[in-house]
Amino acid sequence: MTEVVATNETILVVGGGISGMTAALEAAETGKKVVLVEKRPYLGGRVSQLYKYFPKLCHPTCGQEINQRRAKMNPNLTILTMAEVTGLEGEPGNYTATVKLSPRYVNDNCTACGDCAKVVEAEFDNEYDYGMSKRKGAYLPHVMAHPMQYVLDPRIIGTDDAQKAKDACKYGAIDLDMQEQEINFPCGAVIWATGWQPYDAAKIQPYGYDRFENVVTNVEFERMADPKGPTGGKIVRPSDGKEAKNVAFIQCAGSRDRNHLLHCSRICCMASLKQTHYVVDAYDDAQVTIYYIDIRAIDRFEDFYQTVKAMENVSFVKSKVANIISDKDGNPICRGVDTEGYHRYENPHDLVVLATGMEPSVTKSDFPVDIVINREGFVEPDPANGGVFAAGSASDALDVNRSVQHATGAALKAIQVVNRVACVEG
Amino acid sequence: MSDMNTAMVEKYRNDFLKEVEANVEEGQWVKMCMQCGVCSGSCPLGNAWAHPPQEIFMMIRAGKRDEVLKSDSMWMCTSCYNCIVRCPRELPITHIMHGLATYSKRLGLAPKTQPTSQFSEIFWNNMMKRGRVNELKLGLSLYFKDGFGQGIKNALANQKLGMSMMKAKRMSPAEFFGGHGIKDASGLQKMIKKAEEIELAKLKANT
Amino acid sequence: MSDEKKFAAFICTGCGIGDRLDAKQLEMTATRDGKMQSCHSHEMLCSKEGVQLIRDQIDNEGANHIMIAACSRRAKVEAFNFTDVAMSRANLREGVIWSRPEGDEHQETTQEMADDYVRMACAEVRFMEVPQPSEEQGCVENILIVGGGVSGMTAALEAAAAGFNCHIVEKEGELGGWAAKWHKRIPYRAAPEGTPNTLTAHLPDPVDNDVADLIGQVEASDKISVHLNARVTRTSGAPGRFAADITTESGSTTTENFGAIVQASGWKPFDIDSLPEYGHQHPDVVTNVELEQMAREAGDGPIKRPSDGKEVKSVAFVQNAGQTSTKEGYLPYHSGIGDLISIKQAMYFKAQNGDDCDTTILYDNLRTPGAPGEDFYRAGQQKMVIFTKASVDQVAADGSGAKVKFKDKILDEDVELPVDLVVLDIGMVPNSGPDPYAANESLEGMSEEEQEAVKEELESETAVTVESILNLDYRQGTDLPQLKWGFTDSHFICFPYETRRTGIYAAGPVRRPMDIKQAQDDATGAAMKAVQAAVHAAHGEAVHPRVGDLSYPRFRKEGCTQCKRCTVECPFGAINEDEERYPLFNESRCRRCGTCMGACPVRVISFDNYSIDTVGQQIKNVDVPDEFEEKPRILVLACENDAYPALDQAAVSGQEISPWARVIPVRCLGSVSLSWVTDSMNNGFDGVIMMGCKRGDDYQCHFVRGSAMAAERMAKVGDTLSTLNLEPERVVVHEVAITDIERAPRLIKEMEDVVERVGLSPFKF
Amino acid sequence: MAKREYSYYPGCSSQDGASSSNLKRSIDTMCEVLDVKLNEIPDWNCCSASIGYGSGGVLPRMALSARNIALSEQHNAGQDIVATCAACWLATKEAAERFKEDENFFQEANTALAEANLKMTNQTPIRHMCEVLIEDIGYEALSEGVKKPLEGIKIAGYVGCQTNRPFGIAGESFENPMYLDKMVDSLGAEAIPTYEKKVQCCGGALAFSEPERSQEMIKGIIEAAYDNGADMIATPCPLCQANVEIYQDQINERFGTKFEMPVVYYSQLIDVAYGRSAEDAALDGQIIKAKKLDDIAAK
Repeated sequence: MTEVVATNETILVVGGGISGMTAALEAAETGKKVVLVEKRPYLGGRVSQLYKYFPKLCHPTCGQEINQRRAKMNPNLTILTMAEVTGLEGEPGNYTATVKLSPRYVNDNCTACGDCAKVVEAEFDNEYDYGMSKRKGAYLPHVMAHPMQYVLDPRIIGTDDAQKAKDACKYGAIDLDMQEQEINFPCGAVIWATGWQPYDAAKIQPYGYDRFENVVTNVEFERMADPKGPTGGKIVRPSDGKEAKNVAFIQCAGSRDRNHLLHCSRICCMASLKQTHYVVDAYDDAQVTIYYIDIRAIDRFEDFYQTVKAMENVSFVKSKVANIISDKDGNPICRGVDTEGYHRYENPHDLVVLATGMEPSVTKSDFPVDIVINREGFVEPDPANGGVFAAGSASDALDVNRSVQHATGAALKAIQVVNRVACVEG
Repeated sequence: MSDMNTAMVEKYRNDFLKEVEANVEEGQWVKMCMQCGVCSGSCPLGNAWAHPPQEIFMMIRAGKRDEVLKSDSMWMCTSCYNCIVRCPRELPITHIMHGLATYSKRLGLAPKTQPTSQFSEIFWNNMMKRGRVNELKLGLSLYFKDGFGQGIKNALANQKLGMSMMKAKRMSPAEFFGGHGIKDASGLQKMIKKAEEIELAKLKANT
Repeated sequence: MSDEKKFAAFICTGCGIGDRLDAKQLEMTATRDGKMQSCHSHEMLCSKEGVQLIRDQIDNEGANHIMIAACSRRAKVEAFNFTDVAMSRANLREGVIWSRPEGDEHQETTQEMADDYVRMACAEVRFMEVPQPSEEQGCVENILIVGGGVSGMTAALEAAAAGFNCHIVEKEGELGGWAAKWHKRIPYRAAPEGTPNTLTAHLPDPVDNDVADLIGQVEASDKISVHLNARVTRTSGAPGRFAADITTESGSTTTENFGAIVQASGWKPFDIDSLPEYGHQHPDVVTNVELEQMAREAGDGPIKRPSDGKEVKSVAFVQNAGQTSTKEGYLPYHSGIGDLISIKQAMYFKAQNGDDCDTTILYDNLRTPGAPGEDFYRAGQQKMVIFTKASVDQVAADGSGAKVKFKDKILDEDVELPVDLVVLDIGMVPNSGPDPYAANESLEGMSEEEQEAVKEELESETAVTVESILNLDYRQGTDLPQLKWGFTDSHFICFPYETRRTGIYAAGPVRRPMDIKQAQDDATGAAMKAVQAAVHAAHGEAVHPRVGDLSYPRFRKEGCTQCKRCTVECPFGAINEDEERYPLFNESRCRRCGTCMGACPVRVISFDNYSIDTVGQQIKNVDVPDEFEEKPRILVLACENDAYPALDQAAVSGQEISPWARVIPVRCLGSVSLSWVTDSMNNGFDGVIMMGCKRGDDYQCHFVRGSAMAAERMAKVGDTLSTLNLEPERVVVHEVAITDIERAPRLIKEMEDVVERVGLSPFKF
Repeated sequence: MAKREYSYYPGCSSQDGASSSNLKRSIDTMCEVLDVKLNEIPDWNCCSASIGYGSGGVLPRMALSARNIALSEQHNAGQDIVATCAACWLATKEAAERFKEDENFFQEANTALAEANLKMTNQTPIRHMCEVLIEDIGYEALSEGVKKPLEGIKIAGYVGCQTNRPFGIAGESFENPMYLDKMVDSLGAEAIPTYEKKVQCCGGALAFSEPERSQEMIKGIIEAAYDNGADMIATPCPLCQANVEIYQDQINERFGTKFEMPVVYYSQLIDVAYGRSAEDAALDGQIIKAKKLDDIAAK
């Protein structure tokens, strides 16, 4: 049984993405006890699936390495992975959290040697690559995963594979009898950092994501650019593996749209400008078209936009693409009207990337506590939320930098609550 | 309603936009357009539009009253509703196009020889007579809208079509003599008259 | 703990180490070559029993220096977390068995590799000390906040709510900054849950200015002291023991001690008068800043035209005036919030001048991001604010009123629009002090004479135009270094509060343009970091990125030649000079990167757990086979933050790494001493590869300049090699990212090829 | 199974001697086999389709639908209004929705209705016959009654515009509705789910006023059916059916094509699959004979 030592001076952080990690680490490094609860089997969240950041074009894993080192070394921090907060009761300074722990079927003895994966046969879609690759039924979520421990897919439990995995482990790290468990512990303040998920592109029917192989989402494209990703970093078409040199980005795919998300997802313009670099860097004869309504390069990011705009092989079309059709060779054809001066177009591309937006990963009904959200489902800063503070993109569509900024502030908000508890209890 | 035609409109002022809001079906939505162009790109007859819907919305905002109301663009609407379902700002574009057409026709600004405009009028009159459409007469009126000579030419061009329709019992010469209709045609006509009165009274109040 | 060093070695045979390597031999290597007093093997050292074995040796046998030969130092950190001893780790798993293929033909070289790593780790720990915190630490639960605008006040209130005292120093006679002057603020919340998406749904309106309320809270707080009409005239010390002179207009100065500092010095409006095409000289052309004042003065009544007092019935908003252009005299960036401001101000006219006041926003790319932003755009449209995509050519006088010449980009035509009033959306310019490195950056690539000229020019210009905010008495300048365009922002995306002056955090629009909501979020974050810096300083611990490191630079004064390289090259301005012109280390300003150590030509700077010897002795303890064995040795000095993890991941993902490589992680390439390179050459190494982070404008070095410093220093290493009669290509510096999982091993292979080509080193004995 | 009853709005083109009289005939047969009773709205009037706007303002046009709704309330109380024509369904449903959204407008419509001595409460659901098939009967039940599976017929399901937008069938995508394909499958024929022109506009009423432009679109619809190897096109919309079928000669002349693609209604497919004769299925109303259907019907 997992046991968590906590008091009402403990800070509970829900979500182990970049915002949750930041809030947890900032609080823990200030000397506060923190319990970090993450649904996935590893920390890092969506950011761990990104190849590069805008505007520096540096690698998220770089900061992740530092954050993971901070996490490993900090005795104030308790990390629960494969865990979800299912209940939260009480008031600021005196909450009781209920956490459901899903079985990993692997204990701390795991050395990440990988012997279990070698013997397991069953393969599943790899969620780390958004299903674009396969992984074994016993797997290390990714090469930088923290905790650096394997996971057994629950779908192999009860099959021969599970037993094979167990037999292969020299360290007694596989425990097939692990059960789901529910634990309760006290905490004084809660940081809600449950983050975002990509909007389901299949719902954007005119773009045929569900019908055309060569229409992908920006998060998938990010995996394609990553040398560790499903294509080994090659920008190629899913349908035939052909080099994708003529690439279109469709902005506001699902954002600013009453059929989908009413809000602007803020990051997608910059993400596409960044991904344009991937294409241009990959091929000398690359051709990129960005279809947009407004390019939202905010404040200091303007020069990043200007740099891409100045590239000869990149064109910007002020137009929301009306629909995509596919020709016989699998080339997606974007159809629409360039609104600057009214020009109709029907442009074939090798690959179309949908700049799908961000939606909150937790819907209203899934919050374990009554919380003030706006109509888009983001948590609003509101006194009625008591000792629960949103951090990062649970509060709005934010980029990494602003998420971390916001999460750092959220850590202080939580510290204020537990410090008050400490004062009262002396 | 010629007084309405002389309304002074200043460029990039909201006069015309407000006129559209008041008098055009669903006109209050025009201001909500964010110029993404998805309507223009979605139109099946798009290439026949001198000014596609999103541009018309911009023209309304820019006060281009004559260019909009005299345009034949909105008469190209096939009522396919692609624009409506795709519009990210929920503008009922099909209806606005219909509304602009109605309004321009009422003001007498609609292009006189625009075929859809003419057809639409023929259709309405045909329907109003007996409460139901008489397809045969509708067809014939359409053929002869540009005079007798052209009518004969049109009829001949479609002769083969007509013959096969009759053969399939999907067109009946009997329709020429009376044909289908409702019992309470006069009730219907009174009702429509009343509806028109109500609508025109509002239009007048707005000018 | 006694001063005597007692060494114990531990070898893990798990994860295949025992299968692939001769553990007995490793034990012998540790005790015989490595001089460990005891050596213990365990089949799973990270298990409870294994950890207990180590613990027992520490607790019962007095071991205070331990060498663990197991997996990478990045793995099982939680298990091998012995903070009371000096510890080194030999990377036998990722570093040896996972990066070498199985098979008899490889056995000999693989074992040699492992033996070397054990020798190296033993040597390292032999020269390590158990870090003890500096005696410098202090604990001042007092935060200095420079600037009394929304950011400063928020930082103060948030820090105070966490129990810290604060002093706000504000140069004006009242709190509130620009925001206090605004008529209303942009709504920071989106439409509430359940709001339908209809034409008439109620969407958030501009919010009443609540700055007065904020001022009230500040004034009511017994933890916040406010100094008005005041400036910080001198700041000395370090986190935990800053001393600041606060001087008021009247000339009186008080000195206070602070644990940390928040700089919330705000912004100023761009001077649009410098661009005559915007016609600001005309009374009916105003800036958005001026309009706030006009709207406020109008109360809830109509806003009047300045030229003749006529009620305004038509307004054009010119977006991005003087912004987003690389043209001379323009701001190359964007205020980020100008479109939201114009929507808000257009709504003023709708509310105060009536629905018949026409408002046209001439925008290029409308930036209304997030959920609140897009809702506010809709709210503006609902109120019949007109948005026209346009490029504005000119704003000109037109009798009373003004005329805007623009191209309507949608209708593709040139337009002249006469209006009663034109509002210019102007940009935000940060209120920063002089950039300590402005001169250095513009000097790159110039001759010495040119450099002198530029320096003089800059200094004279700086003295005239930019007043210092903090007046730091640091060797490296008076103020926070800037990122670009005067913003004191962090360069790091993951670490927005990463600062180059430890314990001093910028907040609000001095960092980057932002609105009130973001400034308040930002100020809360900065307050968090300030509180934390004070706490770390109290414990004598390093802050980010080497959080908790208790070591700090120790300095052997008697060997120092006063060359000043350490004081110049420290990326964090941590080192001052004392009266005798020796370096004066300020430990709590130090980030423990070791750049000073790498800079020191006479090797007098070291850390307890990281020194010239802890690395140099590793190099010397590599067993270099004589030339007849034809087994080259390649030294890899890898940055522990990026290159070393890349090599680890290469091993995890099954890439081969050259059997000739011996990898030593370094804190930063900036800490690399030239002596390590010459030592390795003298020891018969055939090649040296230094792997550091990206440098230049988009640098990724966690210590800012470390990687760049190393590159500069090593540029001269060719001369040294020539004097030794060695080929310059034997020493290379590479930029390696953490994602270079395939490339990093390839770079080592390339060096193998170089050695193959130029031959083995003649220095093998 | 209890007989289902609906208030039936057939529309002008379904009348005897009108262009989709065959639709009505096949619907009647279909309702027989599916045990559905249709009660025609007495004295129903034209909806003015989507072309009346040239002369009719919005209130007059909506009043037309109001009259039908009122008559249905009066004579077929409690029964859902069911239309078989896309335009009729759309116009009626749109009117009903607008009356619901705007109380004022609703009152105005009733004021006009009073002139014809009518009144509506506007509580009646306005449904398309396809909704009845999908939601009230279901694909499974539809499939169970098949006597002569339509084996060997490859059918391009052409949904068109107004059955699909702006309301469409619940749960179906505007861009790629699958219900027609599912129906085709239920009847034992082979559907072409990837038929890319399934929601392409045929020109609608503009087939009359803008024949050249419309016929170019129709050409694309037929071409794609050929490209997908279709034996025939099936559609739920009378105007689509007419436009795509009857202009093939003119298109062949204009574009030099050799089209001879049968275009049938879903109801005709059901009739034949349920074992009814070609005449009951109104296949004699085809201008281009649907030979493969005729053959099965004759078996």
